[in-house]
Amino acid sequence: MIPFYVLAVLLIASAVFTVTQKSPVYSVVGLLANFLVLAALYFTLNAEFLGIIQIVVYSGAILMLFVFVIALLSSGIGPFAEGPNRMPRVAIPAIVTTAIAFGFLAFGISHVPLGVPVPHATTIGPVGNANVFGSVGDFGVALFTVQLLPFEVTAFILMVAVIGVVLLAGDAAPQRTHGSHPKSRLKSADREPIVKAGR
Amino acid sequence: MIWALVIVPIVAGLLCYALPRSAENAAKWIAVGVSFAAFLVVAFGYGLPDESLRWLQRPFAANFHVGLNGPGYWIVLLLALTTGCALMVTRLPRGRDFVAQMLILLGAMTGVFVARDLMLFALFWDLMLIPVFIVLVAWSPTKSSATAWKYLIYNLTGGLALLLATAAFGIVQGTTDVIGAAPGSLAQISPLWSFWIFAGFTLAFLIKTPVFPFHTWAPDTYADLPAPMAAVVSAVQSKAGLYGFIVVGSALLGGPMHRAAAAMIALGLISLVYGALAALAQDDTKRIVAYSSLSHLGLIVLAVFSFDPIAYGGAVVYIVAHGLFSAGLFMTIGEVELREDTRLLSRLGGLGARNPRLAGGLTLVALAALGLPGLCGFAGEILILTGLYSAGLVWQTIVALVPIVLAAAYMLRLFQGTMHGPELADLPEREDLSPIEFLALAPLVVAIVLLGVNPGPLAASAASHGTVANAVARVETP
Amino acid sequence: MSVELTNYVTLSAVMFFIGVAGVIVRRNPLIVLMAIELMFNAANLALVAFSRAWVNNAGHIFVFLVVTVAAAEAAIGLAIVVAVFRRAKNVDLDEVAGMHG
Amino acid sequence: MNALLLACWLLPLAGAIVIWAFGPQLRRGAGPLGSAVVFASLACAGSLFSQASNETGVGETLVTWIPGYTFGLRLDALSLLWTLIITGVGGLIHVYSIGYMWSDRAFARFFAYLNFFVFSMLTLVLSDNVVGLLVGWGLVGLASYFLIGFWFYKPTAVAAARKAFVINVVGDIGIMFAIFALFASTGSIAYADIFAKAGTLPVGVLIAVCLGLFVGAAAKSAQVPLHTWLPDAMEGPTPVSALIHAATMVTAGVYLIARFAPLYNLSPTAQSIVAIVGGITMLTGAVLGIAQWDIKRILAYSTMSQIGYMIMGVGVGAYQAGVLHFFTHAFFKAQLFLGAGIIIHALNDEQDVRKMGGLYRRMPFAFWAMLLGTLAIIGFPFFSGSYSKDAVIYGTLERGHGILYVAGILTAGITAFYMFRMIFVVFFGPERDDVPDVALAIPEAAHVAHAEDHDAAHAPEWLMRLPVAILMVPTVAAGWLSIGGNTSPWYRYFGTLFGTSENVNAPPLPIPELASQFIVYAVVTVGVVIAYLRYGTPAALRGSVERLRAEALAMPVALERAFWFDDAIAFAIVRPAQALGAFIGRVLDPHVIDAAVRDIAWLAGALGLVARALQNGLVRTYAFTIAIGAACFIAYFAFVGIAGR
Repeated sequence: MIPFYVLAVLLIASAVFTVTQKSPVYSVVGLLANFLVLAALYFTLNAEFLGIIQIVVYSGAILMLFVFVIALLSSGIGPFAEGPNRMPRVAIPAIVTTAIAFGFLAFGISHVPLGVPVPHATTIGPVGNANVFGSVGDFGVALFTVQLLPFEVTAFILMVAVIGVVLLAGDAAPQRTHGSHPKSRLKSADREPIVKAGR
Repeated sequence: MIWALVIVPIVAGLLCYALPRSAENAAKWIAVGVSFAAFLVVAFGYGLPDESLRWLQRPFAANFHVGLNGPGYWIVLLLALTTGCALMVTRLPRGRDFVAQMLILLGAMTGVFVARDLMLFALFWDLMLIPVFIVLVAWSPTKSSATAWKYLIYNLTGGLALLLATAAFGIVQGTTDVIGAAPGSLAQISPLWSFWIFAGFTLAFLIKTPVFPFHTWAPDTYADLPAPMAAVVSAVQSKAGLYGFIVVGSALLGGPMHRAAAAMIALGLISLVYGALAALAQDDTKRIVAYSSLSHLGLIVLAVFSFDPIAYGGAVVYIVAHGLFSAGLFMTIGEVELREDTRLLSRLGGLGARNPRLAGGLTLVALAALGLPGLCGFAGEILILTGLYSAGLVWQTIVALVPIVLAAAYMLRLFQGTMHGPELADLPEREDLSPIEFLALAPLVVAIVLLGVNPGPLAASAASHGTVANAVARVETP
Repeated sequence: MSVELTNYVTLSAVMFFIGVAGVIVRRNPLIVLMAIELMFNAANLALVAFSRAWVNNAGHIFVFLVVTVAAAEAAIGLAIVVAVFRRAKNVDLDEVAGMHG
Repeated sequence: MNALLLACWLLPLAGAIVIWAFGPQLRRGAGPLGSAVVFASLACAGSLFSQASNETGVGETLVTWIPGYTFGLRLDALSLLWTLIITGVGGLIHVYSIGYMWSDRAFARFFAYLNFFVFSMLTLVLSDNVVGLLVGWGLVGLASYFLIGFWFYKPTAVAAARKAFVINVVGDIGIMFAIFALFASTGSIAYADIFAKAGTLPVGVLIAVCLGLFVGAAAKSAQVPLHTWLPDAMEGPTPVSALIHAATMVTAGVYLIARFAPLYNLSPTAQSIVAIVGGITMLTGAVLGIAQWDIKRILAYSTMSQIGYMIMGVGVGAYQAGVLHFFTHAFFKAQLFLGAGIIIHALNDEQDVRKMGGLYRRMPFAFWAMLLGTLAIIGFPFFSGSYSKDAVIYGTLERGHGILYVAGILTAGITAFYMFRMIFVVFFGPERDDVPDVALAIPEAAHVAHAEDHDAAHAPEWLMRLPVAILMVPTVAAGWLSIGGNTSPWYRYFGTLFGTSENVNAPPLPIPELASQFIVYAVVTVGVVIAYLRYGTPAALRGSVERLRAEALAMPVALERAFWFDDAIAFAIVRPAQALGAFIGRVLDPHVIDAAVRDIAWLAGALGLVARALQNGLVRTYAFTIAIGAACFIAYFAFVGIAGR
């Protein structure tokens, strides 16, 4: 019980930190923390394989991708000014709306009995045992037997994503190398890092 | 032959565009010839055999089925006559194009009244909006197309409702080839379906007639349309809705028609009184006539929903009568406008001294409109009201009598305001009706008198036609 | 007093709406994408919690799919950011309004 | 086909059409032609006299509208009487009009209208059914409209014509209502069928029918409160006033009630209402007659008063008496109007009696014509009016209407007073035609001259004098037909046409008829004497200018405004209707009903604007929209989830 609340506070704090930071680099750090806490929560829920996936795929792959893009965009090619955030105009209605929506959701959650209390992580079986709920074995059997079609669809989605990324990111290369268009060349004064540390 | 009545005017109208732009007179006289030829064909063509071609088989059967009988016959006859007469007095800029649109309108409206298939009826219903819309845009006196859009949006709303109702009817019934069908040949429609189908038809018919509170497009449209087309539209197009009530509503949807009667009679009464009161205060002569039409057509709505055979006969008589005198009114007012460049009562007066023929024409059609005994308006009015009273609608009859007094007041105001009083010095002095213009009015005047003296054949033929017997029979066994 | 499903779901909802607020409020596309990741993960948390409560690993499979989709989404989203940046030399979302009606 | 009957009916129509179509070619030939067709019509009717003067008469079916709605002609005793008066007196007035309208620009048009009027009136009386009667009823209204507005460049004439027409339409709808009720109950519109089934009609329907018919009669016959058009109708040429607004059309109400005697006999309530309204009209007309200065208006109010007598007579059930008064009145009132027309014509359209005076010396013929007419109208013994008026007055007493009897006698006295006032003012004393208007307190623009239409040519005088001279005979002698009471030719002529009223067996009468006559004579004499003392003594005649001026200035407002009937109608009906019309036409329709539709269009446009604002291309906005949508879903399921348990 206590670990849950500690993890919950950490999760919320890291999420808030992520969306409130001005610099994307700090946000990435906040998100990393968030993912790690979430992985811990998965472990408490007997989802050990998913916890691992969470760390490997999210923290390892996706966050790396973010860091690479940040580095790419702030490598001095153009300005990436944060500018004033127009908080008062957008934030208040946005927060009000989300708060209301959350209120409704919480209202609904609190009025619907969601069934059983969630048992503690150790009650079903020890971590690492094959063929126990949430274990890698259990997961793998399900994935390659009953859920084979979704699994294949996943592969297809990933392939589409790869093709899309190649198409999207690959087209501008000649323009950059030739630099024939005068406007495409920027003065050095315009060159600012995308990430302004310390702001 | 019946299809020729529809197609020949439309083709002739399109061919008019092939004439040189300056050949206004040639186009006009060709159009007059086409109209009167159509009149002769119709006049000698009562009961021509129906003509039918397969159109759709799925999801329901629909045919290109036309026939020339029943109430539609008289309206087509009226249409050809008023179009011919109105074309004779046409004097407009870009006359060739206007005449072409009039011919297309003639063909499309003929189609509405000869169609024996609901799908075909709906098709022509929308087709007849197009020439009016084009004329409203291109000959707008205010150089604005606002009226045209108003006209189109109102009537297309009705047209859409009509189309949906027709499709629903076809799906439920399996066929739309039903206008004038023998009673009892159709399957019973479940009440829920028949309610929505009837609601669709009713919306279309109420807007087209027009009936309060769907009438506000009408005064604007009539005021902005050039007089010859206003004459035809008010004489015939506005009858499409009432015709629809008779041949579609009463004949095919007797049950919901009967259940809606109380509400429709209330709307008819409101239109009747409302139009008459509004006509009292208008300055624009065309608007006076437009509001008087609202009033008169309200009376026909009463007749249709009284389900009385006498009132039905009266309704058909009054449909034709109203066509005759409203066409006459718009034509004479148009002549006044041509001569004096205004149609505002506050600026007109005393024309009778110089234009005795015009004054005589206007007086006679106005008298027919106010229901002078012996002219056609009276014949329709008294048959309708007799039927209404016989059907037990005593209080409605009494209320419906009041607008007759109002009609006298506003119609006298109309023709005294233009023709009587001292001659006004600031009006241009133009010549009286030319012989051709006089000839154009003469058939209407003769018809007004003849129909007023002896509407018997018309009322009898209306009463003998299947739709009326059908409607009355359906009421007796609801 | 043990931890109930309600607690997990509520936590998930809180995290989800933090993500929603981030998407709406922020102008930096990178942070918007991160907020979207937050929303994905909030949903995942709820799925895992339900899965555990009813001892049914279909929820786990679903999370697996979501993770895959999230990866694809992040890859494409970042590629779009890069492409937009190349074209406009700017990636302020309030300046990128090419879809306006 | 009964060719004579058809000819009698259609000849005037043919005359009207020919004269209207060929007016310019006919020029003054229109007058003799118009007169000739009317006399031809009279001849046709006269040759049918022996066949028609009974209850069934001769008939002819013409057209069928629908079963039960069959139109035809029927000439029986009652319609024959009217036909003879219409064509006879009408013919004389046609001849008179040739002289009167000689110099008018629209000479031919006038005769076309007159012939059309005769045709319409014949339609009214010859019809064998109610709808045909209504057709005639409406057409005479139209003819009256045309003739009142004959000088249509005069705004007053135009307004008077419109007023007359609209009020008559009020009457028309009364008759229409009666037609509906009759057709619904009897399935026919023919008199014969209706009267055959009269006994079977429910009382309510009977009263409704009788009152509906009486609304028509009241409008046409200028009964209170629908009388206000009649004085204004004097805007028409004087022969029109004589023919339409005195002798024939305005008495159509009497015809209507006499025609429907079988129905009225069954409904004492309706009879009483008719009689009382007639009595009120009789008295009102007479009182208002005192206060008039326009010679034609004096005669108009006297007409109204005399029709009141007739309506009262037929109302109480004394049909023979009421119709007899119509008969005599047609002669003496035509006589009076035509005499007045001679004076007006000679004075270049001067109609104000204050500007006349001393005309006895200038126009002795007119004087004698007017004097004979006056003696007849006041009921001077042995003149035609005395027989008919006494019969009406005594008829009320016979049928137990004591108050009406007293009112009738009183009215006779007032009539004597104002008629002799007219005689004294017009024919005696000094000539006042060159006294300035101010000296006589005549308001400006009281009379609109239309001298522009007269050219120098004048008709031969005999054209106008001959008809008047002929009329003098029946003016004096028409009443003699009724000498002998129930055995007189008059009573035998009608036979049992009117059936028997239920009131015939009234309680024994307090006074015999002869005594009643003497009472009337006495009251009439008093009226004449008062008129003489006020206007006729040598002293009064010498100071007539000052006297008339003082009287004009001291005229009570109630009389000057004709008891405010016009104002009341304008206040209660005309202005509210106009205001409502203006409100509907200029406010409600364009700004409320049309605006409601426009608002729908505007709403669609506004929604479009809102939707367009959302499509601003900003990711944030789309995200926000999605969030709102999601919030709505969440809210819905949150509540449904709870409600579902």
